[in-house]
Amino acid sequence: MLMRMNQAIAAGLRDEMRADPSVVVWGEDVAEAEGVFKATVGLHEEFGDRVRDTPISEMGFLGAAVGAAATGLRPVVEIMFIEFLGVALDQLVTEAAFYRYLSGGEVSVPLVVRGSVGGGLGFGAQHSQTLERWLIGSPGITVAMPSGARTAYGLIRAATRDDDPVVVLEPRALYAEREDFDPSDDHIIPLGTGELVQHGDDVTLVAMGNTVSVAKHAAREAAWTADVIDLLTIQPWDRNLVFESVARTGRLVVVEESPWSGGWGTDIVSAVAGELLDELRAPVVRVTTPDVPVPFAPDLEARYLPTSDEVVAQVDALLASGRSIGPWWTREGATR
Amino acid sequence: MLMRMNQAIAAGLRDEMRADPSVVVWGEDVAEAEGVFKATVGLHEEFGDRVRDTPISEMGFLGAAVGAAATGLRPVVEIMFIEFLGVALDQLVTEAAFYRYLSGGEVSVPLVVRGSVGGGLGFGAQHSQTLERWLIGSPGITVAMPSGARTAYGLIRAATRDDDPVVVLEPRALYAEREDFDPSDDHIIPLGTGELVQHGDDVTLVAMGNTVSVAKHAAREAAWTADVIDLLTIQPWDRNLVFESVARTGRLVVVEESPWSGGWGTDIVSAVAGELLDELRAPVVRVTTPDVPVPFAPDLEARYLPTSDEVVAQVDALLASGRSIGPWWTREGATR
Amino acid sequence: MSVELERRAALADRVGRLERMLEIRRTEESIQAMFAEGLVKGTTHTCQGQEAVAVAVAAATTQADVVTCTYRGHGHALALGMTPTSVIGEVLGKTVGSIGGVGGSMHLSDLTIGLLPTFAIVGAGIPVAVGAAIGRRATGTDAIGVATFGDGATNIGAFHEALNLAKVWDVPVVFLCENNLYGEYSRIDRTTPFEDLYRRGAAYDIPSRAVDGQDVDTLVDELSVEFEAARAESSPRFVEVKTYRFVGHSRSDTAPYRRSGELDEWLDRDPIQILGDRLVAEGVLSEEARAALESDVAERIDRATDDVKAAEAPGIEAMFAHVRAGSSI
Amino acid sequence: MSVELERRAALADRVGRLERMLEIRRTEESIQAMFAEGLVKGTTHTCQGQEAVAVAVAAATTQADVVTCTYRGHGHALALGMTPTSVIGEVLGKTVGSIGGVGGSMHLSDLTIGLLPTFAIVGAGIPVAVGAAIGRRATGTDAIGVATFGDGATNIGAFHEALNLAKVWDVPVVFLCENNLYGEYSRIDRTTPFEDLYRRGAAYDIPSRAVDGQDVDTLVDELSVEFEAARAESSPRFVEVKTYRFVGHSRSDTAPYRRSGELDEWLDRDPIQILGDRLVAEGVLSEEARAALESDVAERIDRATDDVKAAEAPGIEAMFAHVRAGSSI
Ligand SMILES: Cc1ncc(C[n+]2csc(CCOP(=O)(O)OP(=O)(O)O)c2C)c(N)n1
Ligand SMILES: Cc1ncc(C[n+]2csc(CCOP(=O)(O)OP(=O)(O)O)c2C)c(N)n1
Ligand SMILES: [Mg+2]
Ligand SMILES: [Mg+2]
Repeated sequence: MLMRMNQAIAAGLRDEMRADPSVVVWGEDVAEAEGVFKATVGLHEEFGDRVRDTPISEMGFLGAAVGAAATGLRPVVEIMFIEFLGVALDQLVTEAAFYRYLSGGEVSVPLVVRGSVGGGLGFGAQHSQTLERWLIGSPGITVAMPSGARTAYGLIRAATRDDDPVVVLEPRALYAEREDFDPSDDHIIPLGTGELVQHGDDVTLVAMGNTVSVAKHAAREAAWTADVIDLLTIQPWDRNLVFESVARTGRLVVVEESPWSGGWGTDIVSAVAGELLDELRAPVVRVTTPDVPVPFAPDLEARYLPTSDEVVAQVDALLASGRSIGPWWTREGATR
Repeated sequence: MLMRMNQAIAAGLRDEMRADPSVVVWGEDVAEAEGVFKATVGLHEEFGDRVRDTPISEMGFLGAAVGAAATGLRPVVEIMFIEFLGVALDQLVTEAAFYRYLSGGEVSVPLVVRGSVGGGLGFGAQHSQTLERWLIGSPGITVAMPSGARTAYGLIRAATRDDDPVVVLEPRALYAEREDFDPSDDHIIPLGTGELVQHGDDVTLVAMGNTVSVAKHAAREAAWTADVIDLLTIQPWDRNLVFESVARTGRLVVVEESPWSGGWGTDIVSAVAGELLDELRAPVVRVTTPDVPVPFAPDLEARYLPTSDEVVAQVDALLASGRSIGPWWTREGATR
Repeated sequence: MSVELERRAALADRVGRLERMLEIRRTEESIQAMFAEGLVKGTTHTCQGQEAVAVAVAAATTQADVVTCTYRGHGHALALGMTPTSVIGEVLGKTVGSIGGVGGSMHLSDLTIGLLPTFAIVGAGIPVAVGAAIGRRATGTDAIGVATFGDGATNIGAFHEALNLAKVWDVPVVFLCENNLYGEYSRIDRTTPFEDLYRRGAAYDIPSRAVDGQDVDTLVDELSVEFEAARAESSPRFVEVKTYRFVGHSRSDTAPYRRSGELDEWLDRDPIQILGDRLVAEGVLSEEARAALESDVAERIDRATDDVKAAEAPGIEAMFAHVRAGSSI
Repeated sequence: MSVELERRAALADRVGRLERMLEIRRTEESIQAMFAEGLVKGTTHTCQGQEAVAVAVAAATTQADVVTCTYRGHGHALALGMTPTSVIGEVLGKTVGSIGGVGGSMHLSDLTIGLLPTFAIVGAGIPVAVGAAIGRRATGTDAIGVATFGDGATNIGAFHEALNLAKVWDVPVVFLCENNLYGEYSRIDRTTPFEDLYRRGAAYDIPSRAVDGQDVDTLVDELSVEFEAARAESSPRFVEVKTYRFVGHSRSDTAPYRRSGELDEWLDRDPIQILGDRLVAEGVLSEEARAALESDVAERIDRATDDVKAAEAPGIEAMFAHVRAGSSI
């Protein structure tokens, strides 16, 4: 059935709530208003009090979710825009992430944090980042990011079933995107596994969230062919899938909607540089956003985000000269 | 003069406060008690109200510091243990970091955040991390980390003079370490510049904070010789210094007190893999901590932290076989 | 004197206040229309119904005072003196905008009129206003800080920490809560134990009171008393202003969640109507003059809107400037 | 019934409470001695002087209730039933410790006795207790949550957000503030507008009161009333317990910042002395029995300390276990 990503998320939550009475959904305006992004439509009506609106108190309700998760519930908490985690990060990375360890394995925290992320919609500097870097490196936390309705449904269901904290970063620009699939258990996506969504020989394009369509488009347009990997989970990420592909193509280009500094691709590039150096036929390239706040002006925001043209330009250069041309802003003379 | 690192920090703050009446120091117990780590000794006595104790309200006093910095003061705020930033991160990375941009250049935020970081002292999982990853990738924020008294003095002074937010991450284990130098303007260290602290030919060891002594010790003990770089600033980091050295040695080992996932070395490894591939004679290696909470038991904490033995083992392998042997915990069979 | 400061000065006069409230109303309407037309992406939060609060805050503060406000900041910016072109320009992402178009609707700024960059994170501006008061005082002025925020923001930690800090440090800052009864789509009774938020000031021993936000005459007087008390005693005040937004929370919100009849009750207390009627009744304004004022303002905003539409979008250099000192492309 | 639950049950008896307070006192003294000897790295926060609070909380809660406490948690853990070996073992980083030695002094945990992992971040446990009450209720029990925290923690945002949330959601949780007048090295008057912190409950319409924390008899009664009210009405309560720590904030602190005479005044209200004297006066205990109890406990803690010193340190596998489900080396 044709579904928008926000509908797929609601469907995933609905199916988990039907299957397990311990699943509850909390967040600002997720119940009566059915979510600012309409990702919880129908839940309050069907499940009543298990779906609750909260005050504007991220530290309070995220902390409460940690306590509820530690005592038998499976809370799914919505952080409307991922930046809001900046007022509540402690509860996720310093408390929830460490409970299993700091209880000698007695206490688990089956908590899901859903946060909308990314640019492209004109929300400005404080409502457009992806910020997975606040979570990567926090032991015990799984971080996933869907690329459309089907993967959102599959990841939300897997996240809700997981016995450790899972953060699902939902690209805001995809909520309204439609995809055709039939929601069912078959679509549950094991956390930590990526998908090879396009096959090719010349280069491996690793993408996630909004950049999956960018990479696919680039690979379709170009003179070369590419393996396009939708990573789906960035912590832990699918080493086998990436390594197998890069070993075959000998070239890696990571397409990230995250800054040049500290972007999620640095983990992947580092692992490849450490273990597949001999297989590499060209430098490893990252197509990222520049290290600037997300600009509002539409033309600038479009320029800020990774484009398929840039991906094509980078791969063309790798194949032509075996050298990387560097990110577009350095080519245009940006200074730090 | 022989100085402990905490004394050097107090001296740096004292010299800046004497030079500029707009410098103020705020934090929990930094005034009358002169700091939990004694890094503000003498300041309240000499500068009175310019040095203030705060309630336990990191969001409150960090936010107040942002407002004060935006209106003409140069606040230096102490976050006793860097983990406490988890209750106040918003003010630093979502507010302070964006003000210059979101005011069209009118408002600058000359704010310094000092936070104690790192392990080795038995403070346990929630008081022993470095967490630079929460800051890297936030445009506009400079992140520095001293490796001893002299560099702490030099970085604190440079940070206080900088017109943008600077975070100085102070390795807690070094507060009591002595170093001989004469505090003066000559010791101010320009932010963004590293130091080549040891010269060699076979490998470039890039270290920061606590791992600088680890890398130096390894290079002294080993059969090979190494360039040892004390990075000092991780955002922005000293590209020229690192690239020049790696281009010469052809081998890079980053020694990080940060997790395998998302550690600060991934930025450096990624840049090198993207631009110096042809110069590399061996895979790039990262010596990091494992992806686990910092354990308390002394033997475990010692094992958790990067050791010079591990650095030697890694470089030995690179020189012998040209292959990387992987981190110690994978050699011992750790599962994710 | 800059045009902004002249506009600020114009609020000394009651007719000037009426004119500014009209200007705010028309500006917000123009912005909403452009969003409806699809001319703008993203979101916007307008303040129809709360114009008197913005105008009274600007009228009761001095040029040295510093104000922090939220994403719902167009009214405050205009009241403090920012031009409609600058506000609309920023909302549309044009170079004529307050910060050149890189911010958008939630990000206006002009410290020369006392406005710090507006806050898109609920509560974030509250402690910042405390620090701004400290910063201004350090430079020898008798300035105060004014933190404006909503009812929903009183449930976030930054509110609590800021009020406590201001009290123990004796900071001359006024915490001004615009209680419009809703936080996004949730009515206050579903998120907060009681509606009289001024009561929360007692938890910090901060003198606190509630005032009506629809009558700009009384509001200017009441706020002036509180602002001057904070200024003179160098200590914080908490003022709850009872008001209401006549529109939805943001661009697309039709506010189906309102209590029935509530909107109509509040529309009867339209701040523009109240002051306009009174000025006419007092003979300060003739009906004709009032009508002329309304059409003048409407025309002015239409012109500003057209100018902005015709204005330039920022170039690539705007994306790299002001990231840190000296950054550029 | 586990030894922990038996220890918990022993608090039904007043002599059992005296014995537990003595045990807490001796355990803390033993821990401090080992830090002084340099046997342990890191830091520790002991609770001498506050023993009655820990014992009363444990005596007034049921097994299903969930308690969150802080880095100053040894007393609460012992009162809830954790053995001295488990507490001292964790402090020394041994396998016999509460979580096998990977946590240290600030990290004790045992949910079978209602103790969630103790919190090293000020205020973090307060909202967690709210959620724990919700979680327990969802499983059909009539359990309550009890958040214990200090006076300094009432200035942090998590406190504010948790109390508001508990009130609007009608959560059966008791916020129990151990007001020992100091947050680290700062006396309450320098960080907080007033000392009677129970007054802060009014900002959330939560029934609030202050009680004496040195007389365990009255304290158990008062807490029982509040706990049962929260349980029966499924609504929050705020209780400020007036107490004092007889020692410094942490291992090395000699507390030079105390008001002169303050310590002596409070030492006159030693909870162990108060209950011991009363039991003797009432003829419940003979002087001999009391002396015997004291030496028994002292011996027991000495033995536990020696056992722990002789116990094994955790192996490498402990570092990789329990990071996430199934993790190992
Ligand atoms: C920390 C944080 N949480 C949530 C939001 C999303 N949000 C934006 S406005 C708003 C409602 C604020 O209500 P109120 O404080 O009453 O101000 P009003 O919008 O009524 O002016 C919310 C929840 C945010 N911007 N920041
Ligand atoms: C968020 C945070 N800020 C600061 C600290 C450092 N710290 C540990 S205990 C403490 C004092 C807490 O005082 P109080 O709440 O009164 O509890 P007490 O120690 O008196 O039991 C401080 C500031 C911390 N652990 N967490
Ligand atoms: Mg409101
Ligand atoms: Mg205290």
